[in-house]
Parts: sequence; structure tokens; C-alpha cells
Amino acid sequence: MKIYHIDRESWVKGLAASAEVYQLVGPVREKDDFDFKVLDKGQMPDLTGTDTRLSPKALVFPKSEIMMTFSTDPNDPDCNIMKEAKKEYPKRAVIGIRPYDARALQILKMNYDNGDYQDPYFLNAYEAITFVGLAVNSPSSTDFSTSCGTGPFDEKGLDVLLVAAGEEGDFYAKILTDKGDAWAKAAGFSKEAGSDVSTRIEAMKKTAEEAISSKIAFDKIEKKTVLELFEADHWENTAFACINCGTCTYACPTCWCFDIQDENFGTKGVRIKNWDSCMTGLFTLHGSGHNPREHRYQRTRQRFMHKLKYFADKYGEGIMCVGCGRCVRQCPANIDIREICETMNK
Amino acid sequence: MINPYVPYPVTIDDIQVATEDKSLKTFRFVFKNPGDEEKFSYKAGQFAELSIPGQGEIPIGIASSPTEKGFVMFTVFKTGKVTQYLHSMKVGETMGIRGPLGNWYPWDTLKGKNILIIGGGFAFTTLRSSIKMMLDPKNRGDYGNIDVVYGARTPGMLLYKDELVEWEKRDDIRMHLTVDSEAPNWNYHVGFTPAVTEKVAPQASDDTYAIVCGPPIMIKFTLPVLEKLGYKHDHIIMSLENRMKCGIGMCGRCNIGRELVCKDGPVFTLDQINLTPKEY
Amino acid sequence: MTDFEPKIITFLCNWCSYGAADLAGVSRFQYPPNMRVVRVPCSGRISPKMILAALRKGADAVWVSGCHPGDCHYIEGNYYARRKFTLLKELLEYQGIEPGRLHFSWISSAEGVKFAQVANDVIAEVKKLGPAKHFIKKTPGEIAA
Amino acid sequence: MINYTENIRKISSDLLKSGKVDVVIGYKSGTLPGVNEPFLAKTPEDADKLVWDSQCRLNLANYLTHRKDKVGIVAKGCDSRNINTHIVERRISREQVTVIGVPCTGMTDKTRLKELAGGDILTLTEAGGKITVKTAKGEKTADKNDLLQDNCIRCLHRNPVINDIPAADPVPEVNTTRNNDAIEKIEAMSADERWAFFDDLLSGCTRCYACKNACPLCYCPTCFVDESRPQWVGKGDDPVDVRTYHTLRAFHCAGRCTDCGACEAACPMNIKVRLLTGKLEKSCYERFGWEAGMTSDVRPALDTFTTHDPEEFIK
Repeated sequence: MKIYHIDRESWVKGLAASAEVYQLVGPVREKDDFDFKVLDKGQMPDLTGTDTRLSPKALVFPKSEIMMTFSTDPNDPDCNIMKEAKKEYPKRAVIGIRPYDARALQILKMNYDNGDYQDPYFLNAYEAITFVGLAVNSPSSTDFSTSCGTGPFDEKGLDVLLVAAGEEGDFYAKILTDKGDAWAKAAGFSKEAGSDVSTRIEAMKKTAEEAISSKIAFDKIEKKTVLELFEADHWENTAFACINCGTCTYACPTCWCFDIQDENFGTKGVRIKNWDSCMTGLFTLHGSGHNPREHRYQRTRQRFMHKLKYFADKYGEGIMCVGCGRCVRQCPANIDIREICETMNK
Repeated sequence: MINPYVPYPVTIDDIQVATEDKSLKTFRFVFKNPGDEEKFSYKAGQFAELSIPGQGEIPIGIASSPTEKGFVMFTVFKTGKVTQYLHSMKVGETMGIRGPLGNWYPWDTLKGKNILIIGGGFAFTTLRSSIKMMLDPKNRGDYGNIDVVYGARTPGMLLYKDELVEWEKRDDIRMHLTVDSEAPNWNYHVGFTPAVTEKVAPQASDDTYAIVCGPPIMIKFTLPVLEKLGYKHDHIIMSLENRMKCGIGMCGRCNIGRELVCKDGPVFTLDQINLTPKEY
Repeated sequence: MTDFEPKIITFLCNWCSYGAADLAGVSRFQYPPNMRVVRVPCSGRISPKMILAALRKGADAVWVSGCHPGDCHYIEGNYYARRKFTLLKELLEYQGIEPGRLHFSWISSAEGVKFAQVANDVIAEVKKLGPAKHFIKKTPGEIAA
Repeated sequence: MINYTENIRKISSDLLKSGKVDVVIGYKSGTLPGVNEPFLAKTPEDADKLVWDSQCRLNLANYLTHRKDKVGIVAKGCDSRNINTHIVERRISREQVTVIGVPCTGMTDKTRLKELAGGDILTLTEAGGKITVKTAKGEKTADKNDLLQDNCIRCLHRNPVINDIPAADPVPEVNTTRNNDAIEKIEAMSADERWAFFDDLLSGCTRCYACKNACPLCYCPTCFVDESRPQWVGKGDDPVDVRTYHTLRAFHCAGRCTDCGACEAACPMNIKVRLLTGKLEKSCYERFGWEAGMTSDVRPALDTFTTHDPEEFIK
């Protein structure tokens, strides 16, 4: 596929042109950090930050989403009958998503399309998006994405890979899919980059990957049995500091768990899908009062067993972590997945 | 794309108090839309989400048998927000059912085999479905001997009493009913389910499978009995319960290890369960 | 706002203010029907959760009435309540809830007249404020008529 | 700080060796610069991992709650007040706990450190009241006092109020005034401005509950957010639900909060939730003359009363 060279001016124009056809989404500086937002007309994505504080998963898996509506009015002929909420999925282009985050959304898709069932809320939103990723030239000190089957230039989940071209504000745009091609056309990008561009991108990729000093290994975890890892005697120590908040699960781009809640407003109501976290006791509490994960360390253990073992065993596609480092940076108690992985991998 | 979260609308067709303490009621539902019953085609051992708008959903084993047409049946223990509300509902009211969900007892494997069913308390629902299915004249020939050990605290706490009595009279099924202690007019076994199992269960063989469903305490004491009788772990079949929301393998809370109780289960062999963390 | 009839969730202690409301009724002291009365065993039983629940569902004001200090059926329930309400009122007003949305009173079962008076005062004050603006959980657009 | 660390290690090791305690709750060095991790030392060897510096932001009293054993605990002024509260509320018995008191000169604010660095912090060093952070771009140094958490800036009790084995000599108390400018600024706004202010303040909340889980006061077996009959608060991102959660959480801390700042330190969205608890702390002092956790034998403000408590607002 083609690689375009986009200078600063064409970039601004191109985004404006593509905004005629696509709803543009990009990182925006909010208060003291970056988050993905739908861009206003003329608003440019702020591509100066390394990572958004929350992952972009909310674009396909919102914090709270109305799934269905209902009436409980006995006079309504449709009383107590669930109706699918009307939803629109405008064509979207997500500008500046990091390659490992795009890979993370592919991991979410494995969960939401499991062969037997498809979650339409996730899939419709996902399919509507063209992922225009931005390669990471200067990885953060907590980035360990290359150990996780992805990396700063990973193309797996992307439709277009943007690479900062060196000159101020210029990009190379590597078109990876038809979807990506369509977006580039809508943006009017047409100037193909010079013949040495692939070599240049390859070199930048190598530099970026080499700049990543943080690594994890899970080769021994793969070989150990679930029970060996689960019953290991380190968990209470490993999890001691954990306060069982949902910070890691909500910041994580691959954490997919959710809750379903009904809310009533007079005789009408909605059924909502909300983010949920395996860190909470309520997550697994039985109606009888019995809780299979009653103790705090059991919940911490679940999170890491899921990411590093259960997922890996189930899908055979590596671990349920893309090494973005958000949980490491944001954890109030310094629970560090890299350290836990090392403990499990001994 | 079919939206797996949208329940089929059903009408409550019949409500029966199922136990003497009134903590369980049996609900019969009829599908409102013609065609939905066909889509809800299920096998014994599966469950469904009973869905009450404004209250929530609860996963409940299907108590009716696939051989029973025109309705589906569930027996529900009153415990949380949704079940409390369900117990207050009336015949004729509308609600939803989502399913069928999960796997079923391995009927293909069980063809031609002897079957020992061990049930306790109100976990008898999918077992009732199974017995009813196997006893159907069209199916009875597919299975060997059927032994049923079913125990409850008192005679009044046994589910589906009329049917139990009926089955008791048949010669193509051996019923071993028991209650925890002596009770007036009780002519069957007295004692806990594991002890009765030890007395009456058929010896293990390659052609004999045990299906165990009951409260944790019953399971805990029944498994050693089965082992003593020589039942191999791949011949012991169990149905697990965990907190669930989606029922379709997505919301992430019901896992035991990599298995999701809602989608990969609820039915597992003891062999499979032994490989997973005991988080149920 | 002249035809605005506020909804006021009124928590009345079973041992005093509830009796006062009764007495006001049988003695035909006039007070308008804006109150939705919830009878509680003691003003000390009232948790901030309950007051917020009323506001969240659109109450224009909440009024809690219990026994005079020293007269609590449970000896000291209303003393605890007094501290709780002090802090809750300050916390809610600090967040932008108008002072006229929260009312507290001590009314004994013999004070039917006081009950009618306070009721009228509360209603007049809330009428002046108009409908509640804050802390109401909004109906989502998907089902709003 | 080295002094503190050495003393804490020595005291902890001695306590563990003598059997006076079964475990010591303290901090060990974290995996990231500027972050320490709560740590349970079980052996004298473990005690050598204990550290103390200005990056010990969480409140270790939080880790005492369900313990049945004899516990040594490293505690700064605010933590010690929460240990008192735990004793008063019978979460732990006085006999069970040995407080290793740390006279505290304040903890650094994570966002202020980030601002100072202007990028990914690669190393952080602390010496002579100065903090130096190194990033890929270079080094920056600032006075620790300019980097303190808001609650530490206005701290009134830097020295532990319950202190079995002091880890160092007391530090001078530097504040005398209770003025809380941030709160007074809000109080001066109009009602609608105040409502809007808190809407904006809480708008980033993801309901991760780090604030409540980092708080030693939050130990109810079932939190109100998890109650279903009735359900007091929705679980989604509706702003009124978010507001309800924060209001009730703050209220549950009324008269018990020691302004340790763990909630703000824990918040991944950097929400200044102390603007709610701080108001209640202020009200408690103004109305009842109450300061939480100063002794281990007086019930907290809402669990006691006087017959002459103020009631000018009651009809």
C-alpha cells in the first residue's frame, strides 16, 4: 500500500476535508492530561502527549451506555418489553491512537465477538471507526509494549499509520487497509513519499523499539499450569499493597468487564452497560452471600491470572496486556504488572 | 446482527408455590411472539436469564423439559432484588427471558449409559428437566438404568412432589427420596443425600455416569462417596453457579480459570473442574 | 411561579411530629397538601442517603421534624440527628443547594398549631425558590418524552 | 530521610525479633521513581526493605483494618490520628498495635512533581530539603516545601499523636491557622456558581473508588454504593450519581477525616476530593470544636453530642 508525505499545511487541510465525511476523534488536552474526545469543527487533535490518561477503549466501550429502553406503565401495550435503544454509528476517524492501543481494541473484539454471540454495541462502534494511528517515537519509561506482541510502530489494529517525518509537523502516512485508503482519499492526501521512505520508517521503528528498556517475560507462565500459578504462595504478599480500587481496570485498554444495570425514571427506564472491575467484592458476590473472591488478594490475583494466563491459554494470542504502562503509572499503591509478571514467571 | 441482550417477551402463565416455606415458586412462561419458542429451543441442563425491566436479570436453570411444549418453566428461590420482585408478580404480567444459555448435560455421551442423578434442595430444577426428558417415551430407550437420589431438609421442601410420587411408581426409574430427619407420613429414606447415595447408588462402571447438583455442602460430601464407589472424575458431571450478568461470555465475572461458567459451563465434569481454581 | 405547587418530602418522627400533623388535621388548622409524609421511628433514623434520595427524585424540598431536644422517645436520637443535619445542611449548601431546600424542626405531638405554621412557612419559602434545580437525576434523552 | 529509614528498619527489626509484633506495616521502595509501596514486613530481614521519604502518600492505617495479629505500623501525624480513630471505632485494639511514629515534614504532590519534571521522571532523589528529578531532557531541582500536597501545606499535626516508638525527634509544627483558602473561595461563590464548580470538579470521575479504597475510614462490610435494596445511587457516569457518591462518601468521613490526603493522592484523575471532606472538617471544628483522631478514647463528632449543640437552623 501507499505511503504519503503530508506537510503541516496539507495535514490541517486534510483533516478539515476528512471532517466533511468522518466524525473526527483525537486526543485533547483536558485539565491536566490528555483524553480522546470528538473534535469540534476546526479543532486539531493534540498529538504532543505520549498517552492519553484513559485508554481510547471508551470509544467502543463507553463508561456507561444505554442498551435498551422500556416502559413499566401497565397501560402501555409494550409494558415490560425491552426495546433496543436507537443508536447511530457515524463513520469516525480516530486520529492519533497509539499502535498498542489499537491492538488493545482488537483484543477487546475477541471478547465481544466470541463466535457464539456478538455484542452489537461494541462491534457497531468498532466497525464504524477508521484507526489512524500515530507511531511512538519516544516511548515512555513505563512502555513495555514490545514484550506484549505489539510495539511503538505496530500496524495490527490500524488502518493508517502516521509517522512523524522529522520536519516540523510533517507526517508519513502509511495506508494499511481499504478503510485507511478511503480516509486518505477523503482527506485529499496524494503526495507519495520518496522511495527511501520505507527504509526511513523502518529505521525509526528500530530506534523506537530499542528505546524501550522496560521488558517482561512470560515464557514460564505459559508452561506452568493454571493451578500451579493460582495456588502459588506469593499472592497475599504480592497483593498486600493493593487497595482494590478500579484504577487499573478502568485505565486499561484491554479490560473488558462490564455490569448491567436497570434504572427507572417514573414508568420508563433504561438498561445500561457500565464499566465494571474485578477488583470489587460485588463483582462475584452470590445471591446467597457466598463470595468466591471474598478476600482482597483473590481479586488482585484474578486480574493478573486473567491477563497473563487465562487469556493466553484461551486464545493463544499472547497476553491480555499491550504494555501501555497506564496501570503502572496510575496505581495509587504501586502494584506493577511487570513485577507481578516476573514473580509469576519464576 | 442479532442483539443477544434483548430478551424474548413472555407472559407469566402460571405461578405455583413450590415449597412449604414459600421461599420457592415455580413460574410458567408463554412466549408472546409466535416463533420465539422455536428460537428458544433448549436442552436439559441449560439456563436462561429471567429479565424484569426495571429490576434486572437473574440466571436460572430451565426446569421444564425440551419435550414439554407451549411453555417454559423455572423454579426460583427468593433471595435478592430481582427474585424478590419476581415473587410479587402475578399471572398475566409480562417480562422477558433471554436464552437458552450455557451448555447442557452431555446427552450425546450419555446415550446408552446408566445415569445416576444426585440432587439436593432447590438445585433440582435442571435435574427435573433431565428426568422428564429421559422419561419421554421417545427418549427412554436411549438411556440405561436411571437412579435418582434426591434429598431435602423436610418433605415439604422437596420440589415437584406430584411428579416425584408419579416417578416413584414407575418401573423404568429408581427413585431414592430422602429427608434430613424423620417426618410424619414419610415412607422413604431418612438421612443426608451423601449417606443415602452410598447405600443405593449403582456401582461405578464405564457405562455409568453421575450427575450431581446441589448446595456446596452436599457436593462436598457426595464427591468422596462417588469416588469410593469407583466413579471416575470424567464420569462425574456437575453444574456450577456463579454470579452472572451477561450470560453470553462477555461481562467477565463468572470465570473459574479460563472457563466461563455462563458460556463454557455451567456443566463441567469433575475432571475439568479439578483443573481450574475453585472460585465458585 | 404563582401556580407552582412544590413537592416537599416530609420525614416525621412517629412519636411527636407525626402526631402533631394528625392533630393539625383533626383541629382543622389549614395547611396546603404539598407534603408527602414519610413516618419514621425517630429523626435520628434519617440518613443523608434518604434526604439525597428525595432530592434525586425531584423533591423541591425536604423537611425533617422530630421531638424537642430532651424529649426523644429513644432518649438521645434527636441529639445525634441535630449534629448530622448541621453538617449535611452545610455540605449541601456548600455545593450549591439553596438553604430553603432543607428544613428541620422540633414539633411535639401537642403542637398542631406549630406544625401548621411551619408547614405554611416551608411551603411559602419553597414556592419563592421555585422548582428544584439541582441534584435531580435527569431522565436520559433516549426515553424522555 | 536516611535517618528515618535507618531508624525505622532498626526499630522494626527489633520489634519483630523480640516478638512484640508479628508484622510491621511500612513502605518499601516502589518500582517507579517518586512512588513507594505499602509493605508488610514479617521478618527482621524484611525490615531491611523498609524505607521512608517524602513519597509515602497513602495512609497506612488503611492496612490495619482487618488484622488479627500484633502489628507494628509506621505512622506519620495524620496516619496516627487514623490509628486513634480505628481504636475508638474498634477496628483494632490499642494493645494490638505498636506505633512507630514518624514526625512528618510533608509529602510531595504527584502532580506537582510531574509539573516540575515536565516529562517522564527517570530518577528522583531527595536530600537536604530539596527534590531533584531527572528526565530525558535533564535535571530539575526544587524545594520540597514547594512541592507539598495541599493537605500537607496546611497540616496542623505533623507529629504523631499516638507514638509508641518515635522514629525521630519531633519536628516543629509550622501552621497555626486553620484557614482553608480553597474552601473559603468556594464559600464566597453564589449558589449556582458553587453547583457548577463541583460539576466541573467531579466531571472526570470514573467511579474507580480509589478515593474510598485508599481511605482508612471506609471499611463498611457493604458500602452504600453496593446496596441494592434500595439502591441509593446509580452506577454509571451520570453527573448526579457521581455527585451523590462523592457527597455521601465525604459525609461518611465527617468528624473522622484527618485530612491525610490519601484520597487525592490515589485519584488517577487528580480530582480534588478534599474540597468536600475539607468542608466537613471545617464545619466540625466550627460547630463542635472537634478535631478527628486526637485521642483514642473520644467518639467521633457524629457519634456523640452535647445538649447545647448549635441549632439555629432548626425551626
